[in-house]
Amino acid sequence: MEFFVTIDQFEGPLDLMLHLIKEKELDLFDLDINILTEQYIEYLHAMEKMKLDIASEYLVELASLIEYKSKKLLPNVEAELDDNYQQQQEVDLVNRLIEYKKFKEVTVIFDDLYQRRSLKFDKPQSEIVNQWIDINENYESTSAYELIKAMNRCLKRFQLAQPYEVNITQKRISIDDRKKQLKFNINKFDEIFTLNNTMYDCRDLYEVVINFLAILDLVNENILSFTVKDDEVYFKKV
Amino acid sequence: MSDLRPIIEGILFVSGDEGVSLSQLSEVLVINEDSLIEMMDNYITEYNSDDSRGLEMMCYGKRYKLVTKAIAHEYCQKLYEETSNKQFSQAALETLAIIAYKQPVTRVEIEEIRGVSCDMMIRRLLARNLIREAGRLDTVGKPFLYEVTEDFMDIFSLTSLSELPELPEYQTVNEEGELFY
Amino acid sequence: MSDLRPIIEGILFVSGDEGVSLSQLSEVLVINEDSLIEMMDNYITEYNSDDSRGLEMMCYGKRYKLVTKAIAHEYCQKLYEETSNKQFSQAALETLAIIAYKQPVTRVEIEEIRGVSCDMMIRRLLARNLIREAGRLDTVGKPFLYEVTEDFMDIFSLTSLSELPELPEYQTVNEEGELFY
Repeated sequence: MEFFVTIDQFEGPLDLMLHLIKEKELDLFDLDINILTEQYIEYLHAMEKMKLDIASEYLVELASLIEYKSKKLLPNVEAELDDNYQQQQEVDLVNRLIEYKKFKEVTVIFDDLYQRRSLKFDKPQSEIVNQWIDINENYESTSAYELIKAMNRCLKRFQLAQPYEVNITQKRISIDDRKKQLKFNINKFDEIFTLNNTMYDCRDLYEVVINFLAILDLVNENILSFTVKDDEVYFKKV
Repeated sequence: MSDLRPIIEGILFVSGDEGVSLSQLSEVLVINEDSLIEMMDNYITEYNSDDSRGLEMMCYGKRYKLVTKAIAHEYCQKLYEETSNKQFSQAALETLAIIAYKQPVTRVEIEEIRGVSCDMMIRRLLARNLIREAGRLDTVGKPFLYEVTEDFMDIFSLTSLSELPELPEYQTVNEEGELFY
Repeated sequence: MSDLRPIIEGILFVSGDEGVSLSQLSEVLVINEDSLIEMMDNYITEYNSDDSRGLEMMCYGKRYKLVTKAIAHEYCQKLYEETSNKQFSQAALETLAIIAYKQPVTRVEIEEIRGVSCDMMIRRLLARNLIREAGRLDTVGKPFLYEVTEDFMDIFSLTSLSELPELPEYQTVNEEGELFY
């Protein structure tokens, strides 16, 4: 007998049992635990031969199946108490399988809901919010999970942004274009502004460099004058 | 009374992916929550049926937010390529489903149903803020109880837990081996 | 031709504060820039004259973006000043999270991950003693390194950084295309 379904395709022993029940056309609601046990053992053996790791959970269930089976093989002289115990075990296993099956099946709907929701995008909180939220000194204690949520947002955005950067490299701005942009935009700046102010829309190192070269040109052409004070360069329109 | 709809749209826009809670909205607009819920229900119906809009208003738990409509998806994707098609694993979906239907629920209860250890999975779901701790059970060892979060309702587009898809119904067996529903 | 307006609204929404450039939009929609400019001019006029909307479409330079209308601003401000006081903004939380998980880090590294300038935010967090300088990196420009402070640990009820919740494994997302397993 060959097994095409390997153990790592199952979510656990219950999932495996449901698979065996389906494959061997056993009746879940009138389950012959003997047959199930045989199939289960046979399957685990095959996996072992294929040198696949069998998680301990599978062995725990195997132990209880074997216990069940061995009790059944004992002669009828066994006490009636055992018979009850036997039945209880059988019922328990079937009910566990049914309970698990319910959740396994409903995940298909969840998956579908998730797929449909992932077609819709949200946007990050607007930066303007930072003007309104003052970081004051009396914060209430905050859950560390807020940090992980924040980190998740960054990582998600970071991943989204990667190919995005690649996309726009096709249309790189030239120094000349940047000079035109700056000539137009410096009218909107304060009278005296910093290099940082001119980088308001730079999104990567390339654009920062182009911006800087454009500024140098503008200084060279006497459109801007500059002064250095405390590590900061200040510019002014001439 | 002036039209509050544009104001609400503006607020939801600024707030972005976190959305805005019902109570925050009620406080800012100075409207009691019950009237606000009714107003929002109407607004959402109107908003989402307007085909000239590319946005949709969603309510998840007691939060509201704006998202793009599915029609814009392929275009947005061109702009912001997603890394492959992210999927939930079967194990994650099973664990989430069990928590959603049984909450508040302990790890042991989840493991009994799934038949496997769920320790790592629970930690991952906590880290993704899809579930949260909801106190402890008053029993030996005081185990944590877990419940799903608004983020869970968000990613499965559920307005409330009463909207959870119905669990398939199966007969169960009793000790006499009798079937019942 | 199908109606592109909702698609454009969706794209502008997703691109948030940054907005979208004319060239990007033209590429994504496969429309030449001249026709697009004309189409956008009409759309913007129509969009901004609709009083039931709370958003406004802006064109500056050759970029387009959506912003909240002025009428909604005072409400947004109230929302974030009053109902959310003593809370951190997303930007503050994100900056703090990056520093906590990656410390010691430079401003440039933080900006690479966040994708936006963090200069002001770092200064505010320094001023509130939530982060501090932790030497300089031995590289061009000798940039400052930042780390979180005891005050930070206090607010987030952490006794050590090893108590930070585990990050979901993003590496495996790339390899296997699965969010969780």
